[in-house]
Amino acid sequence: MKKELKIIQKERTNPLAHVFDDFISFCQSKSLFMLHYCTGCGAIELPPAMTSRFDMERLGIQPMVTPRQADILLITGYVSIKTLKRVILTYEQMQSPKYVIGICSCTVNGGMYWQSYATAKKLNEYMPVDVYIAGCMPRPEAVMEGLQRLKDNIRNDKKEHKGSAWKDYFNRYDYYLGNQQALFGDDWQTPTDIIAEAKLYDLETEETYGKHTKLLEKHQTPLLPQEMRIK
Amino acid sequence: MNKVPIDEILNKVNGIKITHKRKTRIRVDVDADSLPTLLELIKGRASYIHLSAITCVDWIADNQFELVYHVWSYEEKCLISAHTRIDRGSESNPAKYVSVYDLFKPADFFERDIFEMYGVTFIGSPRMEKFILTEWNGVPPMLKDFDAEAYVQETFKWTDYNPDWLQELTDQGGGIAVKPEDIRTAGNTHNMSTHRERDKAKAAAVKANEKMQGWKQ
Amino acid sequence: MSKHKEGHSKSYEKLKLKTTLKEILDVAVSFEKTARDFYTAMIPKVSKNIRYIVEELAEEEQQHYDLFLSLKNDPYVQSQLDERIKTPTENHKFSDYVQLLDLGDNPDDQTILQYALAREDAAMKQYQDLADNAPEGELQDTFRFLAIEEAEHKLELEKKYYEIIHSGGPQ
Amino acid sequence: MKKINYNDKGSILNPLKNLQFYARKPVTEPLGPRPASASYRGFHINDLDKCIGCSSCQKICDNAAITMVEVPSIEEDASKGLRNLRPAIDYGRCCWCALCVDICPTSAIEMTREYVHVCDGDETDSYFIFPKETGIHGDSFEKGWTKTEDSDLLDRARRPMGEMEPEARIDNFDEIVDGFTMEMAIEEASRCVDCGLCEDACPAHMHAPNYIRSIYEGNLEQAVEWMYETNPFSHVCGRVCTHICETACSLGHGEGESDPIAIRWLKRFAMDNVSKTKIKQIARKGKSRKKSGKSIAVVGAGPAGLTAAFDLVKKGHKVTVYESLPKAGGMTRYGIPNYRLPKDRLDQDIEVIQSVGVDIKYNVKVGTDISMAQLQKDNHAVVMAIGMQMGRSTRIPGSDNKMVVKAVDLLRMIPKGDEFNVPKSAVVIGGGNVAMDIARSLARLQKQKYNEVNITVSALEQLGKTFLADDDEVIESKEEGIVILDARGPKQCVIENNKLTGLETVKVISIFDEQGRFAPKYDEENLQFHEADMVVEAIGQMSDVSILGDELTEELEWNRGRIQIDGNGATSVEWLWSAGDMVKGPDVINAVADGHRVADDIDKFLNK
Amino acid sequence: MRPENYQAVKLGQSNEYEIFIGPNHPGIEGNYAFRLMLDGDIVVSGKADAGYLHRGFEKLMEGRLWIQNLAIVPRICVPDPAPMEVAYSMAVEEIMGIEAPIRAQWIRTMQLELSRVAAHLFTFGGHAATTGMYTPMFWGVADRDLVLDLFEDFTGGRVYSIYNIPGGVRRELPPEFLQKLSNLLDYLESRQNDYDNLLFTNQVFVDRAKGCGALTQEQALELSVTGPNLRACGLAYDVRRDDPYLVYDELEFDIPIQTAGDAYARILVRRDELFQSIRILRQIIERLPSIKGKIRTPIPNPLSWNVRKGEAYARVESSKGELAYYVVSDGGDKPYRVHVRGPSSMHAVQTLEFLAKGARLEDVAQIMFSLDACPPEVDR
Repeated sequence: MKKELKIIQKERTNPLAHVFDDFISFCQSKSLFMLHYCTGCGAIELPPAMTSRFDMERLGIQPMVTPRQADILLITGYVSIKTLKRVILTYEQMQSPKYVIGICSCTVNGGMYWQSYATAKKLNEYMPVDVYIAGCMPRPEAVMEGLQRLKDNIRNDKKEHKGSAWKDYFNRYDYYLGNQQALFGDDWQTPTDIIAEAKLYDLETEETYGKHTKLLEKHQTPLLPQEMRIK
Repeated sequence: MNKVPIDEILNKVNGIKITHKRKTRIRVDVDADSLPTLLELIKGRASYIHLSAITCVDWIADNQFELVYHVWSYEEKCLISAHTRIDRGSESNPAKYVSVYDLFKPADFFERDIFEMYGVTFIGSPRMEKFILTEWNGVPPMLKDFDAEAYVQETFKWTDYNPDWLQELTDQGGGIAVKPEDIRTAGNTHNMSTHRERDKAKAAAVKANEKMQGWKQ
Repeated sequence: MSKHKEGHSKSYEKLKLKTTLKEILDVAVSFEKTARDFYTAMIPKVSKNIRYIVEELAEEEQQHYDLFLSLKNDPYVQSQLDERIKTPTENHKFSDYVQLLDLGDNPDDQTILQYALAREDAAMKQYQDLADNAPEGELQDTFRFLAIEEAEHKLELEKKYYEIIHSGGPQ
Repeated sequence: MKKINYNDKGSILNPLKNLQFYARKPVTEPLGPRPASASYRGFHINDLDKCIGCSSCQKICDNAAITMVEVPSIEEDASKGLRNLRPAIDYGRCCWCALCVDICPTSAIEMTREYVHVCDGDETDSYFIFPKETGIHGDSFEKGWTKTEDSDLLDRARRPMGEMEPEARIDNFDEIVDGFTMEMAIEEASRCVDCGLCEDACPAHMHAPNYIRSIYEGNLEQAVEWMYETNPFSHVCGRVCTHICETACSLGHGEGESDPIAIRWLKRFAMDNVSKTKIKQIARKGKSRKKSGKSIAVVGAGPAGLTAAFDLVKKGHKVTVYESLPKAGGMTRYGIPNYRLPKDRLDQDIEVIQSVGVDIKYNVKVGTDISMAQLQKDNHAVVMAIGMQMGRSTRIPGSDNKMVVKAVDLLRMIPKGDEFNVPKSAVVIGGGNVAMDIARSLARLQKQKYNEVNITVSALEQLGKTFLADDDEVIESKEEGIVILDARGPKQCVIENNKLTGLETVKVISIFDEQGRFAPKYDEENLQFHEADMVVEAIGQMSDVSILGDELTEELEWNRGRIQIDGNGATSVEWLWSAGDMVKGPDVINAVADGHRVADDIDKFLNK
Repeated sequence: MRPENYQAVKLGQSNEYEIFIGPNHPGIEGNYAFRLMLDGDIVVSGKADAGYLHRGFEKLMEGRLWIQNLAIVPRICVPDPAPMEVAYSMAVEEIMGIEAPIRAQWIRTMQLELSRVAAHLFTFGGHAATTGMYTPMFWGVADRDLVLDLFEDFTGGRVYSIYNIPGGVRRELPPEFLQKLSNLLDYLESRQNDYDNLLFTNQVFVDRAKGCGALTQEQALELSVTGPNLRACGLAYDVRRDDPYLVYDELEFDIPIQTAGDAYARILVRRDELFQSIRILRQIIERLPSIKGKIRTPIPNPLSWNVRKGEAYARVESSKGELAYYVVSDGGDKPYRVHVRGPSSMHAVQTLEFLAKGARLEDVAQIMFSLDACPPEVDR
């Protein structure tokens, strides 16, 4: 289970800081972009939720095509190992604050593919999850409820620390990386430098580092800028 | 075009066994050697031009793979399923067969699929490479001797639930009795009768016995 | 049977003469004591496998004895009797059809039970008669109470009889 | 269907058509969950009282989502087929296919129309639910998918068992039931859900699910092998077992018409269709090659004694069985009439047991021909399994007449072939299966001799409520022309001039009190007289423990008239064990179970 | 190890370069990827990259009881799950030698046609979206949802009905259902004009779709293209008519064809098919009440159900094309082998690769959607 971790935070002296925080989380909760990535069968209930019948836009949520601009990553059901790699890449590319919603049974305990050699069983081993929506697959109404729950969590984050699961990825990067390495092999690496980001955001803890990050350092090859040569 | 009865064409192939299963289904069994000839014949002479599927069945007990070519004729409105068996091969010497890509383009997909899932190499197939399982390093997963469930239990962790109601039950002396995994470890749903009663009765007997030993002495 | 009848009438006469509750209870206590002693004396005489029946009978008589004794010394005895009389135990008359046999030297379980049944039956009927003939009030209540107690005891015995005798046999 | 004009390039004014949509009703639904349809497969509920813990839902679950949890507060009763296991569902696996609903034998588990469950990332515990009458969040929702007759996955009806017509069976002792054909047996066997409740309920814990499965697969030898693992009296039990297993069977718990599997008949079927030589081979399986050099005496060649002997011989010991009668089988031979258990079947069971190496000495009465002390001296251990062979008498007036006989004695005479005067009319006192056995046996003899049946059964117990005999027995007896007078207590046997003329009975108003204990109420006004040449008493039996001798009787501890034994059948005397009816009450399968227990314990004791 | 398709750009020969489309890309239907070698914005060659949705269905099915597979089969094609159930049930029935009662067959037919309606409505939206038109998607999805409401009504599930069972169907239709269905059909027919105006005769769409991804009939046959895609090339071939199953031989319907073989022809075929399905459903509404009787032939207790030895190849016309199940039983309680021949496995790999060649980059997405390729059918 999640341990309470000590985060070294900069001293905030401004008396209006809290008012400001509240305002920011209010704004954040009112405008969310959802990454358009259907990882599994639950994606079939997203079009109804997005379009006129259930109309996600009234919650201020819209699909977005690139991860860089998206706030919400919806994991719609099972993730095969092959997809999981891409999902992690995508997740790391997203800008903080970012939120993950696990839809369907499969994201919790393997779902109906629990026997399958090709799918990951527990999403929260590989990335922190904000909200789960039960169902196989959940109806659009349930998806909408889940999104509202996420909005509430973001809105109340400063009070209850519910909408900040993403910080956990930086706080305990070693844990997530370890699980990823166990599945993809020791030489697993992504182009995003999570440790540097954690330092930047002041989110590093003693659990950010560990033997897995050491292993990563050993294998990591620098990511060279890509050349595009067009004559 | 003069219509030649399909049986007549089929019978040109040596050692063929024809079973008319129903109006639109014919099953033929041929030797591995004659199968390409058969396909060529039915495609060329009898308008069986639509390769519906190629299936591989792993008959591990016979140490054989069965390849089934389902070919449909738009004119005859009939499906011929051509069955043949090839040697299952071994790890060092994987099973091999000839490709029918020249005859049927879609064989590319099906043969590649069988190559990935069963490890059968089709000689002459244009793309004998991984497609779906590009990031899979194990044995071809569809082989009967690959135990997916054991692999899963070994590789993945399950969510360890501990809800309040379960805690309550455990405090009362109950709790989890039969996990779903327990009944599946036998590999067979039919050896999984719970023998709790019998075990309980035995335990009770042991207890009673201990008590009796007391007054016996 | 004749032997028993005689005993019945004798005790009947004895009780008829008593006029107070305490006196009656005294006699009842002595009866229970006799019964208890009778069964206790019988214990070693019967085969060990059925000894438990006699032991239980003796035990029950002892309980009765204790009950009557404590009642005798209870200052609120009257209210207790009233309470008990309100809910009489019905006589189901099963024992009417159980033949009374001679106990003999080496009685078996059925014989012992039958004997005990008959004995309780007789005691019950005797108290019943006394109650019917006594003047209303304390005396009648006491006899009625005793009759109920004996009826209760008899009923318990009947159950035991059924459970022991009416059992067994292959499917 | 309107055809499209492909060449129509359209008008520049086409976009104006969109104006019409302002007049249309928007399709957007209000926020919040809509009510789901009437058969929606939403979250589960479970009626904990209806659920019997059979785990069928767990087995049918394709996603391994169901865990059985033990709920200590729920009553558990193996003989009734009630376990205190209840399903808990993992919504991290479930796919809401409702197969669990459709297979549930008691329709306990059902689905509601509730479908919204959302939780925070660290609350996945809420995905593992214990369904009760209220759903996942404790709210009551209307029921969604419930089992209907169409969706029920179980076959509720038992394959009918063919029986001889009453006219055909009344004048002979031929077996009444026909037995299954292969087809019927497979169909019947296919109904089994493999819950194991029967196995739990069976005193000998016979592997019923396993042999039913083998029968279903057509592998009868395998089935017999399963049987012989726990029961060397499978022929006998296949015919006359009390089949507690069928009471426990989860299919029998269903609502409405739902029959338990005919486990007993399936056993009979498998045994009848495997050859004797094959059975002998099977029985020998697992026999120890090594001789232990220890010898054991078994007193009484009934099911308990022979089972113990069978087990002990297989463990390499030398066993001698002493039987006072000329043939083995005990009550199964001398208590059960032929039409229920043909004696050739019993002979076969015994032959198989003997073929394993059990030595039976007939016509040796322990206590007179050989003393217990002698047995103790000659053997390392002795098993007492003499059963309950003495009949009880009502001892009502007149019961000492010679035409008042005990049922067990009479039943013993028939297979022995002893001559006796078949009465023209008879009254049987008693309402148990023994009473039915003797009544029906006498009826057959009467039919043979006088071509008419004149038997009355008079029982204390009330038909359909407290009656002791099986319903089948009562129905069949009535078919055979036997008059059953229930709720009548015997008053006296009427004797005139030293000759029995009949039985007088009195009406029983009620027989048990509120606690279910015996407390009969008689109505003395209601007397009835039944004319009879013979009165048969079939009220109860007891064991002839006198053969133990006074000394041993004194040495042993007793428990309410029976030899006190521990859980394994050991008595308070070190070398003596006791098993079967004499310590456990009358029942073949209990006797067999006892035999196993005793054999195990003796083996343990001897190997100490 | 980084996934290979992370690196967006790679050095190619001469002026060619390779890009990856997918798996996370709005122009890809489902979770699928496509590697393209481009010269400018012209595709030189394309290579499909599948397996993102691979769950090992065929392996999973070998490990589950015959009846347990009912829950898993619809997952193979999410937008059109009903034909999966029906095909699997039909294959098992054929091996067992039983037949579903006639009423069940009618209900199944109704389910299949409703599913086709839903799938086609969904495809209109998807196809239109790849040309930048989002309104048809909003409409199509909303209208499809009305069909899903009906599914929920009679099967208990919105998307995955799990309604068929070898031997028949699991539930009788709820009361008034046919009336509801009839109302829905009325509504859908009334929408025909709207859709025509919005999409099928919309010049923007027509210009984009016409000539895009054109297949000749010969090419289509060679690539084993089936379903609406084949019919768009002028061959009136439909499993429902040519290898009839259920009660299709008792129903009247036309097989719409187009000859151009391009994206526009394909979507027109689907449009016409949608209305043919409505025609079939109207006939079912008319006939079904008069067909009385059971809806399920009893099967043995599913926990101990051994299907006798044998094999069957059951073919069904799904909204995407010819769907087939090859089921082999060795007499055990689980299938020995199940092979799913998804129609998209032909469309999404070889056909797509073939059509992409020479197309412009912006058309690739349209070609894929116009083929109505369903990636899970490829991956299984």
